[in-house]
Amino acid sequence: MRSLARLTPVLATTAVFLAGFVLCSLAYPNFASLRVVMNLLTDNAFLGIVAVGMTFVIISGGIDLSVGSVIGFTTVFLALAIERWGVPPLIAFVLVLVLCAGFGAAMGAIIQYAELPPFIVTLAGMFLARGVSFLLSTESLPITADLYTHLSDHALRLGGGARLTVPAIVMLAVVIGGMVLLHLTRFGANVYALGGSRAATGLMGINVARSTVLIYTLSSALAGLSGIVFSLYTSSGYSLSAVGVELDAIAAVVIGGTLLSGGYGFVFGSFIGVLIQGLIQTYISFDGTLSSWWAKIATGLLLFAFIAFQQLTLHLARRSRRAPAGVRP
Amino acid sequence: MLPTAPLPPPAAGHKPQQDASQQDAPLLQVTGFSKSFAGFVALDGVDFTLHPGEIHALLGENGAGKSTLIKTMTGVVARDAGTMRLAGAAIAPRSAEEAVKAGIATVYQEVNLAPNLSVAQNLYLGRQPTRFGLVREGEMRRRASALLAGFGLSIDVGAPLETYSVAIQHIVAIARAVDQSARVLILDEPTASLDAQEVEVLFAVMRQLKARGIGIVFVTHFLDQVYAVCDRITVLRNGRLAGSAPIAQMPRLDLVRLMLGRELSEATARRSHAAAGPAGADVAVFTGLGKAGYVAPFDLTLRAGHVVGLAGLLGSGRTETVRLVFGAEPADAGTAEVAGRRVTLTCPREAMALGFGYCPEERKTEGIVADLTVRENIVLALQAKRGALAPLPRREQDAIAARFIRLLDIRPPDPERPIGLLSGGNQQKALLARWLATEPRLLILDEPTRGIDVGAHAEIIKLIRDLCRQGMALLVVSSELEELVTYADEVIVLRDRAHVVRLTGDAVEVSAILAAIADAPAGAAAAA
Amino acid sequence: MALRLPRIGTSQIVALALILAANWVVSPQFFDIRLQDGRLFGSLIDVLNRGAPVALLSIGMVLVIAMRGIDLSVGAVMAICGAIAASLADSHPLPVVLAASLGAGLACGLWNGLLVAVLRIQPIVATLILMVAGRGIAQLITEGRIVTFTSPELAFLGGGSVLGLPTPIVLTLAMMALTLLIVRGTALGLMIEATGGNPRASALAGIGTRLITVAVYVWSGLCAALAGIVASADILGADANNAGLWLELDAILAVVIGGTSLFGGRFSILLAVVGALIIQAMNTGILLSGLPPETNLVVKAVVVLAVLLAQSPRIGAQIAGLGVLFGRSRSRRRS
Amino acid sequence: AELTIGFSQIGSESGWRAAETTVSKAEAKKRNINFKIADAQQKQENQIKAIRSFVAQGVDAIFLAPVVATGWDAVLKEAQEAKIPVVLLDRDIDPAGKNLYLTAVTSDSVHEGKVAGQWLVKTAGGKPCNVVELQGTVGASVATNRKKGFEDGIAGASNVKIVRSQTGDFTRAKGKEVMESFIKAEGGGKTICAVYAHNDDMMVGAIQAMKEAGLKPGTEILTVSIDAVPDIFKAMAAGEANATVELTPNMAGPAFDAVIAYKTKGTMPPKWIQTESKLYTQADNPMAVYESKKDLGY
Ligand SMILES: Nc1ncnc2c1ncn2[C@@H]1O[C@H](COP(=O)(O)OP(=O)(O)OP(=O)(O)O)[C@@H](O)[C@H]1O
Ligand SMILES: Nc1ncnc2c1ncn2[C@@H]1O[C@H](COP(=O)(O)OP(=O)(O)OP(=O)(O)O)[C@@H](O)[C@H]1O
Ligand SMILES: [Mg+2]
Ligand SMILES: [Mg+2]
Repeated sequence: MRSLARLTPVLATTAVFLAGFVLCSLAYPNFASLRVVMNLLTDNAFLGIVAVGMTFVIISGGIDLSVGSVIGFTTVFLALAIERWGVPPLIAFVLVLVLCAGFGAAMGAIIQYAELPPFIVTLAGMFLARGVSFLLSTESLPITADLYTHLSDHALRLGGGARLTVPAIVMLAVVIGGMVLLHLTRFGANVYALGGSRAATGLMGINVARSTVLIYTLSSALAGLSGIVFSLYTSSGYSLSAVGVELDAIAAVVIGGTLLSGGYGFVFGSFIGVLIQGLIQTYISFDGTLSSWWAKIATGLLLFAFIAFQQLTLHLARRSRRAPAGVRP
Repeated sequence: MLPTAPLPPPAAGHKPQQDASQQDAPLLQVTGFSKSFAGFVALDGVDFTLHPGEIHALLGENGAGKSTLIKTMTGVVARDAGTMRLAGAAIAPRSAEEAVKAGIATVYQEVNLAPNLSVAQNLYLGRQPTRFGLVREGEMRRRASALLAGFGLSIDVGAPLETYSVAIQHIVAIARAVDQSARVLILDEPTASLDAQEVEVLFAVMRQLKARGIGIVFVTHFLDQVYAVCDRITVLRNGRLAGSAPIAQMPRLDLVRLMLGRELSEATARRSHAAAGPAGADVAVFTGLGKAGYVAPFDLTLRAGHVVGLAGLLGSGRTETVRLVFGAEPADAGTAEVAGRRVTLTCPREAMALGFGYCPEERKTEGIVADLTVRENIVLALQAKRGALAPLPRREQDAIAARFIRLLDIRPPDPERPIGLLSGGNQQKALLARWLATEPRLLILDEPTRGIDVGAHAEIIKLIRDLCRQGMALLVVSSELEELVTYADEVIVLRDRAHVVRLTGDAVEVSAILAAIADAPAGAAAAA
Repeated sequence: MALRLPRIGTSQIVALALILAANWVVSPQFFDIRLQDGRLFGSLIDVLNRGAPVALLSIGMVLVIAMRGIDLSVGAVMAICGAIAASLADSHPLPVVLAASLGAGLACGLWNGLLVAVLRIQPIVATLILMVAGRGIAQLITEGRIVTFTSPELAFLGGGSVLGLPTPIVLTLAMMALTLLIVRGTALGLMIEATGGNPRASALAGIGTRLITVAVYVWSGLCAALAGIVASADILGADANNAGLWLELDAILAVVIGGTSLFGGRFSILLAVVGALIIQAMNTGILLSGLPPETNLVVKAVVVLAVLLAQSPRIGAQIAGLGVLFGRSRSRRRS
Repeated sequence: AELTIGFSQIGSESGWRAAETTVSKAEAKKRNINFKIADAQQKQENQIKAIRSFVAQGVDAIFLAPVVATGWDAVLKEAQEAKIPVVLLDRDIDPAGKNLYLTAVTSDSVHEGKVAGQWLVKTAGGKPCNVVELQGTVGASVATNRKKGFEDGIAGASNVKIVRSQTGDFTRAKGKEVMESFIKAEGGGKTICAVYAHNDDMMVGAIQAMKEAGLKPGTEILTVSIDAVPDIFKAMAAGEANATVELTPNMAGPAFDAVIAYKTKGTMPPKWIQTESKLYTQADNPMAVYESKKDLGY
């Protein structure tokens, strides 16, 4: 019973998402189609992947502001590697993942050993990754490798114009993998423990340093993977791509019921958080009458509505639970 | 003073006359440990020897350096000097992880578990049973339940640890350490938040481990417990080794003298009920106060110059009761009358405006503000009561801090030290000072002597009596019944979140309280 | 013997000095100051003048962060208040313009505060809402264009000077003094530090944590409004699209460089402002250096990391440890 | 039946962009077209999402003002599969995607820079001229192109050279800040002969900086910038700015006409409908131009 109660935020978020989808479908006849759902998955694939990494970081009590820049760096690096330096795409993927993982490990190590707040270390990481992509190239570079054309053409056609694309499949795999890693392994338990109490985790004999480094390594590596997906999605590399994605990812994670102070949260919740953000944007583009500013205001208001509704659901759930069960068994 | 405290049965194969060191090789040998914090010497060349199959008491006043010695031994705090040998081999763990790997399991003084993880995860964090890299949740829970059953605890091990009281959290921490301990088990004040029954369970477990040849370091401020289970005593004073001897060579009075460096003046003399002052005016009257699912409705009258004690098992609803009284948790039934006026209490501020004060039991999460200095922590409640716009002049703050540091003997007596750097017991004293500084009409104390050394213990009890004599009304939650009966005019016994028995006057006896807690007719217990 | 740990602050001052020295190396005229139309003129003045908006933001932000919060909306609030000021400037007297603009900042802060304190939404998301919507509101006011004005009174707040000091610097100093007075002259500072350090304990000690939470967000909104007015007055127009864009990150960075923990507790307004100056000194240095703009971010990242590493408690402890070693060996020699 | 056209607009990062949106709406209304605008807030991913959702909604045509040149193949293919014509506005995309859109109504931003450069070479008239350059956002294709075009424009004149170049992010505030530093780094501005800014907004900021430093823009220091927003004409009228190259906000008008012709008569429009990059100087009656432009939503 009480173990189930921990799921309430995720359930609330999911309910809110479904309700939102139904409302949109009522408003626009074309909305409730498989195509729109699949678009939601494809268009938000890169965000979904970073959000999984971000979930680990936030649950451990940290934050990673560098992910957007790492995506940008990845796309530029891939474009240069594949088009200019003639590296085969698959090898370029491995290379860039190793680079990104190393970058994350370095940030984790600084956070751990210099005892600096993650917010600032990863902010510097954000500057650095973006800056390095500028140094690599300020132009947008097309990627024409065969693999790219194949992969972007390759999709499960589900009828009605709906396609389950490679990016969407990668994201779903990452979400499932993330759920397994976070909820079913020792590493996952350590992540939660770190968020619950860093000092206590150390005293319990857990190698805090290794876990911290691993968490940021994971986040950056997933950002790299997200960058690969992004480059597939756009078949290009561009130093300004994915600006501000870190905030979208953080918002998705938090909307998904994860506490920013650490210790609580679910990968699945973040996935729903991503979908909610995608839903808001799809709604706004379906509406199409909103000027730039009204679109921003509407995004803010919808965000507020979702969060307020979520708080309300949680509040009601807690109230109904507390009365019979009490504080202790 | 525990009525049932027997002399320790001579452990098998252990003759008190013979020093253990001559008998077998030491298990853990610590030599010349030193540690200073920013110029403050917390440990100064301490030696310590632990033998296999020995329960070794590590004693000393608050701030003597016990916890620091333990943390330097396990590598959590880096030591400045000293060497350490485990079973003859030199070791130098640099982190708790390395200590655990070397075979030293520790329960640190503050509950140090992850509050958000389930009980089972906390027990097995880092060593969960896995298959193909995946944690076997079911198996882990089964093992966790079995392990806790050994401590007489049957709880939902899937629930987050924080939903349980500190006491249960402490038992979980002990269970974790016991389960891990390969050679050495270190327990830093494990009994501070346990009641007599649970202490007995813990002792039973400790004796079993001892029989298996495990060496146990045991820190406590309860001398009865020392004589109940320990084989040897080491005493620290001001960061130095004050003495070490087998238990038989260390009678109680010598021990206290060794700890304090002086005689203990009239430690805990028994209160004479006749001496209690006349009942003063009603300070607060609660009728039918309660909250569904929290604590059943109760009546409670608090009078000036009277002490009402709350007794009960862990989780019986004592803390809940006082939280309702203080308005920290809004009641959903009943009425409150303060100084003859009907009031509703919905938040601590309102209670404070009425002259209430509440010293909570969980000092780390609800008491201290670790970053702030001792002075700031002491004046915090008084300042809140005056309001933000009427700041206490610095001179006045200094005077208040100095007065309470002297009165309660807070050590080190530096008001500008961040309170988080004080030892546990001294933090507790500063919290008491915080509330005394507001000069409350009604002071609520939840486990006021937890983690406090013998010397300070006596001081605090004296203080409670003095306050009472000055006309303050007191509501005290305590698990230490012998102590409670020395000052309480009235004791209310709780069971299952309900007030079940009220004892007044001469009926306030340990045996009667125990009987009420145990749900036996009071007469039967008294007769027994 | 007093066991007080050394008060932080030296590392920030040293960092600022080092960066200024570096600027002097890349641009020898860096410290040249002359009087131009009754107004001090020079790169050093530029650092102070250009640093004013972030310094203003950081004055509000440091209080929010000390309360364990964060305010991502300040950039957007700057845009809103700047837009209001610019659109009213030519048709209304200055007091009305200021009242409207500061009032809007106050309202924004109140909104954030209520979301955090009453609805208990996590600060980062609560303020993210206004960060997104706020810029929209600002653009709504200006309809996406740059609204220009000619009012000399408002222009004075950006380009004027008092006793030779550019007005933005004077306003920042005034705001800093006022905030210090309010926070350290009363017990509010202590209460903020206590609440940030341990909210549960502070509530039990009778501190009105909710009210203080709302108050710090309101103050942050007010500071952001002032920063917005300064930014508008500076370019004689409101650029709702770009005013204050990403400045929230700079403000947070300034606070952290100023030694205030993102986990709340102890704070220093003065050092937050020093942090803002460190950031601006670095930016100005980059502009003076003549390096290609592609390198800006890399330089910034390296400098920020260097400043932070120099402040790291670990590294600080090691330096202190060296001191102890040194002291000890000396005393040993004596004995 | 009336046409429904979806427009994936970049955002509203500048006054020029706002004017483009306003003008497009007005042009759509003139032609009785149901016009849907999706604002991408400067993000390519948002533009792709918007195009996808236009396809899902089954619009008749899609206008796209691409934020970058590359990365449109996949999504444009989707539109093509759904038989929805796409028209590029204001910026071109990578050559590989040529067959994926109907036509592009754009200005040539390299050409704009070149016009600006050539004007400067002519105006400097052989005297040595140190130019400081205020670049647009690092990485923005317009900034890259306008820089390249300008360099082409001054390539033949060895007397004109760029001595300093920094990004002003296309904004007034940054333009002013960067210009302040340039002035200090160039001996109080004495060695600066001309300022070239990638857009007028930065130039307006830079003019302010020069005035505050006691310099006289427009006379002591030449200015040339791009976009032709109303405020630069005010400055020209006051003699504080010298030249600007126009980027017309009316890209949608020709695009609508092309789509209507294509839909109703099947006429294939040319692949590139280039808009004019007209140079304005103080001689072109700036106040009159200002009046004509000031209500276009800049
Ligand atoms: N991290 C620290 N920094 C500075 N001083 C410290 C630190 N940790 C402990 N001290 C000081 O070292 C002394 C010894 O503390 P310690 O916690 O070992 O005492 P203790 O014997 O365990 O007391 P108690 O019975 O109250 O738990 C205390 O005066 C304390 O203030
Ligand atoms: N609403 C609440 N918010 C925060 N903490 C609470 C709340 N209610 C109870 N607690 C804490 O949870 C614990 C549960 O109280 P518990 O059942 O242990 O009461 P008790 O009879 O006082 O037992 P104990 O012997 O542990 O003091 C207490 O430590 C109390 O501080
Ligand atoms: Mg201790
Ligand atoms: Mg209790």
